[in-house]
Amino acid sequence: MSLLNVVDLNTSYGPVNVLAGVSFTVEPGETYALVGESGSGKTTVIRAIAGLAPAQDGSVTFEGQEIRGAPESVMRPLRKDMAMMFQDPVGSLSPRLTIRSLITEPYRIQGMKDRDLDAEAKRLLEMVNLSTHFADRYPYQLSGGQARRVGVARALALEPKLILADEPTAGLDVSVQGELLNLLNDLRERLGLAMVIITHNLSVVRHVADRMGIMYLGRLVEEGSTETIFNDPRHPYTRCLLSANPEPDPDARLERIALKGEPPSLLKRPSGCEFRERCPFAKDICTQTPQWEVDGDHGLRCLAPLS
Amino acid sequence: MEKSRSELGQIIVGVARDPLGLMGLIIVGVIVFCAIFAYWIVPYDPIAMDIKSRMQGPSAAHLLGTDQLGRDTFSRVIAGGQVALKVALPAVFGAMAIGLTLGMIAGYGPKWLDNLLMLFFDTIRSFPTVMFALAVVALVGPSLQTVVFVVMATSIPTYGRVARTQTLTLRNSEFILAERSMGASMARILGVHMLPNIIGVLAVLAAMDIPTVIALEAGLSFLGLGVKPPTPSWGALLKDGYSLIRQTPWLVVGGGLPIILATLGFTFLGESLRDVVDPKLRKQR
Amino acid sequence: MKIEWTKANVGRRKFLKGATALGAATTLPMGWADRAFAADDGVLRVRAYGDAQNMDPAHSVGVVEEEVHASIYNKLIQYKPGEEWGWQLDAATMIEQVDPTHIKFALRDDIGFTNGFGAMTAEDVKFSMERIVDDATDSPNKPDLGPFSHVDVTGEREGTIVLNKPFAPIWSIALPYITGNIVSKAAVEAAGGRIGADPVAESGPYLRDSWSPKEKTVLKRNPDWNGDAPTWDTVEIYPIDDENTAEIAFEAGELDVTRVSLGSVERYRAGVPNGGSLVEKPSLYYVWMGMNVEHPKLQNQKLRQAIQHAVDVPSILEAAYFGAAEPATGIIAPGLAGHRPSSLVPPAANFEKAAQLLAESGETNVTLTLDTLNKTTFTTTAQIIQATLAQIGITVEVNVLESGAFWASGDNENLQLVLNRYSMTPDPYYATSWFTPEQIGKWNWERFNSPEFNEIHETAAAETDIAKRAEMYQRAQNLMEESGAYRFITHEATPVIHSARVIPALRPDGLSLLRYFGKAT
Amino acid sequence: MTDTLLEIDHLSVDYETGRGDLKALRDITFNVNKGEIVGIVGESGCGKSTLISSILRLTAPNTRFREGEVRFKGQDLLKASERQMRDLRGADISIVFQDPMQTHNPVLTIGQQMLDIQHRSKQSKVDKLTHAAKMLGAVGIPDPEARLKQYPHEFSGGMRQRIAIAMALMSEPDLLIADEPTTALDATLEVQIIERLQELQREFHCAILFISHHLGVIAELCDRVVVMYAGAVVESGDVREIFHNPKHPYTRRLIECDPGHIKERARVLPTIPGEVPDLANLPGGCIFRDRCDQAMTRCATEVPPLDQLKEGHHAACWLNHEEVTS
Amino acid sequence: MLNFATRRFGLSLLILFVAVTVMFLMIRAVPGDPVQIMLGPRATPELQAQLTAALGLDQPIWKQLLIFYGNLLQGDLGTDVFSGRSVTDIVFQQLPYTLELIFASILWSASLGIALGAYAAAHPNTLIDRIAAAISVSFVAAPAFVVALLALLVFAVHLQWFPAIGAGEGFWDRLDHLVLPAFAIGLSWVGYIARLVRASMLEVMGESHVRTARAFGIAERRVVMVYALRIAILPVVTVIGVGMGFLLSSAVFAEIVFARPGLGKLVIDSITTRNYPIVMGSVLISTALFVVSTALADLINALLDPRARTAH
Repeated sequence: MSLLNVVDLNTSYGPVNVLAGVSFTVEPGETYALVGESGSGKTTVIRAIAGLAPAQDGSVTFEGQEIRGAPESVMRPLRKDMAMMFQDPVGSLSPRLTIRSLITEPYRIQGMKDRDLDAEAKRLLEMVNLSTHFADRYPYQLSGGQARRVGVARALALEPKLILADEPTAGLDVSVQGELLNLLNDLRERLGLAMVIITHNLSVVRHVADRMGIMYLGRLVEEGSTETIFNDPRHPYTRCLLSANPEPDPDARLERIALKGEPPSLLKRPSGCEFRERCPFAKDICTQTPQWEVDGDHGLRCLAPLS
Repeated sequence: MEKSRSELGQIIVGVARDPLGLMGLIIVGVIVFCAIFAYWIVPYDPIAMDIKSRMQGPSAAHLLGTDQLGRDTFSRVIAGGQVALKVALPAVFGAMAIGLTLGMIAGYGPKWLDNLLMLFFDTIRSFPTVMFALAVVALVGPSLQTVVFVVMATSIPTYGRVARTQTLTLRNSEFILAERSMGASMARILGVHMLPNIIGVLAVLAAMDIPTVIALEAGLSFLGLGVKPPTPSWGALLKDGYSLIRQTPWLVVGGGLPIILATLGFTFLGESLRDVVDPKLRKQR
Repeated sequence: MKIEWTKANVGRRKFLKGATALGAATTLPMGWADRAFAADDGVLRVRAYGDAQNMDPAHSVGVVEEEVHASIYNKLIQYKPGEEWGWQLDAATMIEQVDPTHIKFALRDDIGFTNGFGAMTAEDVKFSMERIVDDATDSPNKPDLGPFSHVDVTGEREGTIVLNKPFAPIWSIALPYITGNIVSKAAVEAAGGRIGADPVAESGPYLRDSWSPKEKTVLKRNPDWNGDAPTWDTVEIYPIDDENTAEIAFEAGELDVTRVSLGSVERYRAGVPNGGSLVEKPSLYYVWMGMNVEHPKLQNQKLRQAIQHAVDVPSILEAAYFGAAEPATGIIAPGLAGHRPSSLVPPAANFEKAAQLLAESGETNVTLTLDTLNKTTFTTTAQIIQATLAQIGITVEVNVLESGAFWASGDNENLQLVLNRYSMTPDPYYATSWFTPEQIGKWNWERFNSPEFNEIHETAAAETDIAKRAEMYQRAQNLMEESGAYRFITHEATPVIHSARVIPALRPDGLSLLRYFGKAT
Repeated sequence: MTDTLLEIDHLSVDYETGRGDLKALRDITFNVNKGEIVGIVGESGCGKSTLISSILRLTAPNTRFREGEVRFKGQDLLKASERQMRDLRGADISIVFQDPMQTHNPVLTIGQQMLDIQHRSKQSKVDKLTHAAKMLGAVGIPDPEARLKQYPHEFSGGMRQRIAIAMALMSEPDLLIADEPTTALDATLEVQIIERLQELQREFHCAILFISHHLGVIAELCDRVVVMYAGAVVESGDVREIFHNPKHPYTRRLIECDPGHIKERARVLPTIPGEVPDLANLPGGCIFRDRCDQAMTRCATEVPPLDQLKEGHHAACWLNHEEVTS
Repeated sequence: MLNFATRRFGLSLLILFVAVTVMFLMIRAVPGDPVQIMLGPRATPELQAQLTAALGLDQPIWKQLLIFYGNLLQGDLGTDVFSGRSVTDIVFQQLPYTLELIFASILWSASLGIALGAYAAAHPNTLIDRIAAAISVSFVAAPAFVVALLALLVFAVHLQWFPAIGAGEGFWDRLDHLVLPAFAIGLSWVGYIARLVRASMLEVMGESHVRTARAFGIAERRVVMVYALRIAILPVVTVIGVGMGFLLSSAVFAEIVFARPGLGKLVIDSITTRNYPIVMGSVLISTALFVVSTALADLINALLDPRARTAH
C-alpha cells in the first residue's frame, strides 16, 4: 500500500481552475518532488493534501484512508503522521511564541501533555543542530537558516511518516542551503520519512528526490524517477526547465532551449496541448489534447515527445 | 509569562527614550496617580458644598476657584480624573475586548458571519454618535454606566474592523497555515497565535482612543447626558462652566485643561507606543 | 402708549449710538468691521425659546407661537405691556360684560385680511373661537376657553360671546391669549379647515414675511394695517433655546432683546454691554419639588413633611438662581389673584423640625431618587436638595433626564421625588388645573388626590368676585402644602436685556409683545 | 584609465544605530570599465544594497560615509551636490531593482511613469510615448502602445521586470546597476531576462554592475566578478579566474556549495558552517576566519589586505599572502 | 468597476435599512410620548387618543414600521407632528446648512492637514516636522465644543470679527457665518489628518517605487507630490469618508453653540420631543449621508487606486 495516493485531484477557486486532475503516489520512505513555475499549482497540491486548501474532486488517501475534504476531527489524529514545512522560514513560525513553545506545539495540539516538553525541545533542537539556548528566543531573532531548522524540528517532533515541504530552501543562502538538504537527507534515512518536496530549484531536486513530477498549469506533464527525468526528459517543458538552470561555470554554455513568453492565465487555458503556444517543439498534432500515458515508471502528457 | 513581562519592560523603555513618549508617559502617569490617590490628594471634599464661598475666583485657598455650589474646583478636577478613567478605561477596554472578539470571528469565521458582523459594525458606525447616545440615555437614563456603554458601543466597530483586517491578513499567513497543518483547533489558533499579534495594534489604538472617549464623555455631559451629579467629572465641570462662562471662567479652564492635557498625554503615549510596538518600524531601527 | 419702566440711561445710550454710527458706516459685506450694532436699519432682532412652527392659533403650542400670532393676527383685546396685568382694545372698539355669561363686542371696521379675504367680521370671531372648542379641530387649547359656549353674531361687526357658566379667566387668558386670535373664516375654510406652517390670511400690524426653520422668522410691516403703526419695519425672531447662547449673541450685537439667565443678572446689573439695559420682571413659572404620595417609600405623610422642612430654599435661590429670584409661596405667582403672601413651611430649612418629623414618621434608612431635567439650574438645585436631605439622614440619588423622558414622568408610578417647573398664564385657574385627581397619571405627578382641592378648582373658575376667588385659591395651595407632597421653591424671575435702540414692550412676566415695541430716539 | 567608468576607492560606510556603528562597508575597492559587465556576488548581509545606494547616493538618513570615494567618470559622487546627483540618476546611471512587484508606482500608468523619467528630454509628449513604446518592444513586451495605458498590477512579475529594464535603458545610460533583477523570478523567466539583458547590453554598450547571489547567472553574464562577504571585498577578478581558480576560501566554498555545480547526486552536500559576523561588533582579523576551514593564527589578529595576485585578480587572504611573499 | 459600484451601493442600502429599523425600534423603546409632549399639560384623554390615532401610534410597532417603509418607498417620510409640514421638506431644509458646515470643515482641515502632514513627512525629524507634529497633536487635543465655545467668545463676542449666531443669507454672508463653526469642527481634524498623512507618507516614501522614481532623477517635488502623496492620500480619503459621518456629531455641538440651523440640531430637538417622524427622517438622511460618504470614499479610492478597481 502506498503511503500517499493522490488521484485526479481538482481544485477551483471560482472560475479559476488551479488543479485540473493531479495524480501521484508516494511510497513509504520515498521522496517525491513536484517541480514547476510559479502558478503551476504545486503549493495547492500539498495544501489540498493537508486539508488546507479545498479540493472539489478527486481522492487523497493516506495509509489507505480517504482524507480529501475530511473534517478536522478525522484529520487531527492523522496529522501526527503527516507534517508540513512552509516556504517562508521565519514567517511560518508564530511570531509571539518562543522557539521552545514553537517546536513543542505539536505535542500540545495532539494533547500529549504528559511529555516532558522541555526535554523534547532540547532533543529536537539537538537533532537539527541548534544550540539549546535558542529555546528562549523568538522567531524574529533567528536567521533564515536557523528558522528553517526550527521548522524542520517542529515538523519532525511527532516522528511523522510523511513530510510535505514547500520550497524548503527558499530564502536561504547557498552556503546554508546544503546544510538543510543534508539534514533532511540524514533525517530521512534515519527515520524512514517519506517526503513530498515542492521546488522550482532543479538542483535541489536532483539531490533529494527519488522521483519527481513536472507540473504545468495545474497538471502533471511528466513524471518519473529523478535519474530518468534528468537524463532523459521527454516533455519539451521539462527539457526547457532543465536547460534554464545557469551553471556556475562561465564556460559551460548550455544548449539552452528558450521558452517563449510566460505561462498563460488559468482563466484562459489554451486549447489542445496547453503548453503548445510556448513550446519550441510544437507540432500540428499538438492542437489535440494530450493524454497521460505511462511507460514503466515514466508518465508523460505529450503528443510530440522528445527522444 | 516572565518573557512577556520583559517585553512589556522593553516597550516601556522604548517609549521613555522618545521625548514625546516620555512626556506622554509622565502626563498619563500623573493622571493615573491623581485618579488612584484622589482621595488623599484633594484639599477639599469634591462634593462638599459651601454656598457661602461659591463662585470664588482662583486663590491660595482654592487654586482653581469654586463653583456655583462653593465646591473646590481643583478638588473636583482631581477627582474628575478618576471619573474620566472610570469611564475611559472600561469603555475602551470593553470595546477593545468585544471588538477584538467580533473582529476575529468576522475575519476567521465563515463568510456569511463576516458579512453579518460587518453589517452590524457599519450600522453602528453610521449612526451619528450623539444621536445614538441621546437615544440610549433617553432609554436607560444617564449614569456612569450609560456613558460607558454608549462610548463602548460606538467604538466597538473601530476595534472590530481593525481586528478583522488584521485577522484576515494573518489568516493566510504561513504560520497560521502551519498551525492548521498541525491540527490546531480554532480556539488555539485565534487565542494563542492570532491574539498576541493583533492585540498590540489594538492596544495602541486604545491608548489613542482614550482621549477621544474622555472628550466624548465631556461632550455628553455638555449636553446634560453625562454622569449623575454630584459626581465630579470634567465634562460636568465644562457644562457648569459653559452656562456660567462669563461668571466663572475657571470652571471651563478646570474642565477643559485636564481634557486637553489627557488628550496630549495619551496621544503622545499612543504614537510613541505605535512606533515601538509596530514591527514594521521596529525592523527599521 | 407710555412706557416708563426701563432703567436705561438715555444720555449714555445716545452717546453710544452716535459712536457706533461711525462704525456702522464701514460695515463690509464680509462684516470684518465692528458688528456691535447693525446700522439703524429698522430691523428689530429678538430671541425666542423655540421655533414658531404652526400658524394656526388652534394648534399653537405656547408662547413662542403666540408671539408671532399676536403680531400677525388680531384679538378683541391684547395684554397691556407694563408691570400690572391688564388688557387694552385691539380689534374691538367696544367690549363689555353684560352679565356673567355674556360679553358683547363691536369690531373696528378697518381691519382686513390679506390674500383678498376681505374685512374682519363678527363671523370671523365666531368661527375662530368656536373652531377651538369643536372636537373635530383637536385643539390642545380648548381648555383655555373653559365653559365657552358660542358667539352670537348680531351684526356685521357686532356679536356676543356666550358662556355656559361664569368664567373669570375669560379676560385674563381666553381673550388676550392664544384662543383670542381671530382668523379669517373664509381663508381657513378655503385651506380645508386647518392652517399649517404658513398663515393663510393675516390681519395684524405685521405680516409673516418668511420662516427659515431653526434660524429665524421674519415679520414685516403690514402695509394695509390701519391701527397704530408699529415702530419697527421688520422684526426678526431667532429661535435660540439656550440663554447663554442668546446672551453671547446679544453681546455680539446680533440681538436687540433677549431673556437672560438668572446667573447673568448680577453681571448685567453692573452694566449691559453696548449700552443696553436690563429689565427685571417677575415670572409666572413655578418651581417645586414634588413627592409621589402613592410611592411606597413616600406614603408616610410625616416623612414627606420632614422632607419639606429639610429643603433649604434660600440656599437653592443663592446657588441655582444666583440670588435673582424670590422664594415661591405656592403655585400662583405674585400679582395674580390667589397668590399667598407666605407658605406654610418657611423657605429656610428647619433641620431640627425635620429630624423630629422624621423620627415621628418612624422611617429609617430612607433612600430616594430625585428626577430632574438636564439643565444646570435644576441639577444645581437637585444637588443642594441632595446635600440638605443628607443632613437628616436621607440619601438621595439624582436622576438627570433629558426633556423627552422627563416630561413622560406622568405615568411613571415609580417616580419618587421630582424637581419640576410648570409654566403659567396670568390666571390661577390655569395653575390649579394640573393638580386635580383627574390629572393623576398625566400631569399630577405627585398623585396628590384631594377632593376639596378639586372642588375649589371647579368652582373658583366661575367665581367672579376677585377677593373670594383669591381666598379659594389660597386655600387650594394650603391643601397642597399640607399634604406634604410639595416643597415650593421659586417663581424664578424674568431678567430681560435689550439694546440701547429699543424700548421693549413686555408683559408683566417679561414676555415680548412685539407689536408694541418702541424705538429709542 | 580612460575606459574606467566607475571607481570605488576604499569606500567605508557605517550606519549609526542604537547599538553603535554598524560597519556596513569596509574599504571597498573595485572598478567598472566602459561597456563591461561586472558581477557582484554575495550572500545576505554582504553589503550589496549599501553599495548600490552609496553609488546612487540614495541612502538612509543614518548613513555615514567614513572614507573613500565613488568616482563616476572621474567625479567623486560622494562630494557631488544633490542637484548634480539628480542629473546623473536615470541619465548616466540607471538601476533595475530586485522586486519587480514593487518597483513601479501602483497608481500611475506605465506610460505616465515612462513619460516622467524622460523629464530631461525636450521631445514632445507624443515622441516620448513613441520612444517608450519602442523600448517596451525592445524588452519583449507585445503590443507596447496599448500596454502603456495599463497600470503595473496588470502585468506579471516577469513583464514588470522587463519594463523596469526598458525604463532603465531608456536614457541610454553609461552604467546600469542591476540589483538582483532575477531573484524574484522563476528560472525560466530568469534566463529570458538574462538573455534579453545580454542582447540589450550589446545594443546599448552600457556597462552593467550586476548584483546577484546566483553564481550561475553571474557566471553566464559577467565579464568580471567581485565577491563580497560581510561588507568587504574578499576577491575580484575575471569571471574565469574566479570560477576556475578562486583564491579566497569563501569564493571557493561558495562555488562548491552551489548545487548546480554538483552534477552527481550526492548524499552530503558541501556547506559553509557558521554565520556572518555581527557588523556592529566586528572581531579583529579576517572576517571569514570563524567559518574558514583553513584559518591560521594570523587570521585572528590581522586583517588580510586585498592583494593583487595577477593582473586583474585580487584576493584578501593570508593563504595567498604566504604565496605572494614566499 | 460598475460591478464594484453596484455591490457597494447594495451594501449601503442594506446598512441604511438596518440602521433605520434599529433606530425606529430604539426610539420607540424610549419613554416619552410625542402626543403628550405636543399637547403639553392641556391634553385631555380624548384629545390624546385622537391624536395618537391620527399619528398611527396606536398601531403595533411592526405595523408602524411597515407603514413607514411603505410611505418611504413612495418618497414620503411622513408629516411633522408639530407643524403639520412634510418631514421631507423639514429635513431637506436643514440638510444644506449641515452639509455646508461639514464640507467647509473638511475642506479647510483636509487641505491644511494634508499640507502639514506632507510637509512634515518630506522633512522627517527636522525642526519643522517637530513643530508640525506638536501643532497637529495639540489640535487633536481640542474637543470641538470647547473650541467652538472659545472661538465664539474670542472672535464673535470679544473681537466681533465674525457673527455669533445663525447661518446667514446670501453667499458671502453664509460664508461669513461658516467661518467660526467650521473652524471649531475642523480644528481637531487638521491634526488628525496631518498625522495620518505624515505616517502614511513616511510609509510610502519608504516603498521601493519611490526609490525607483528618485533613482531616475525625478525632481523631489514631483516624487513627493505625485509619486508618494497620491498613494499616501488613499487612507485619508477613507478617513474623510467615515469622518463625514462622525462630523455630524460634532456639527451638533457647533449648531448648538452657534445657534445654527442644521440636521444635528434637528436630530437633538426631535429626539428630545419624541417627534418620531422627524427622528426617523433625520436618522434616514444622516445615515444616508454617512453611507453615501463612505461609499463615495470607496469609489474615489477605486478611482485613485487602479488596484482597488480590479480587485473586486
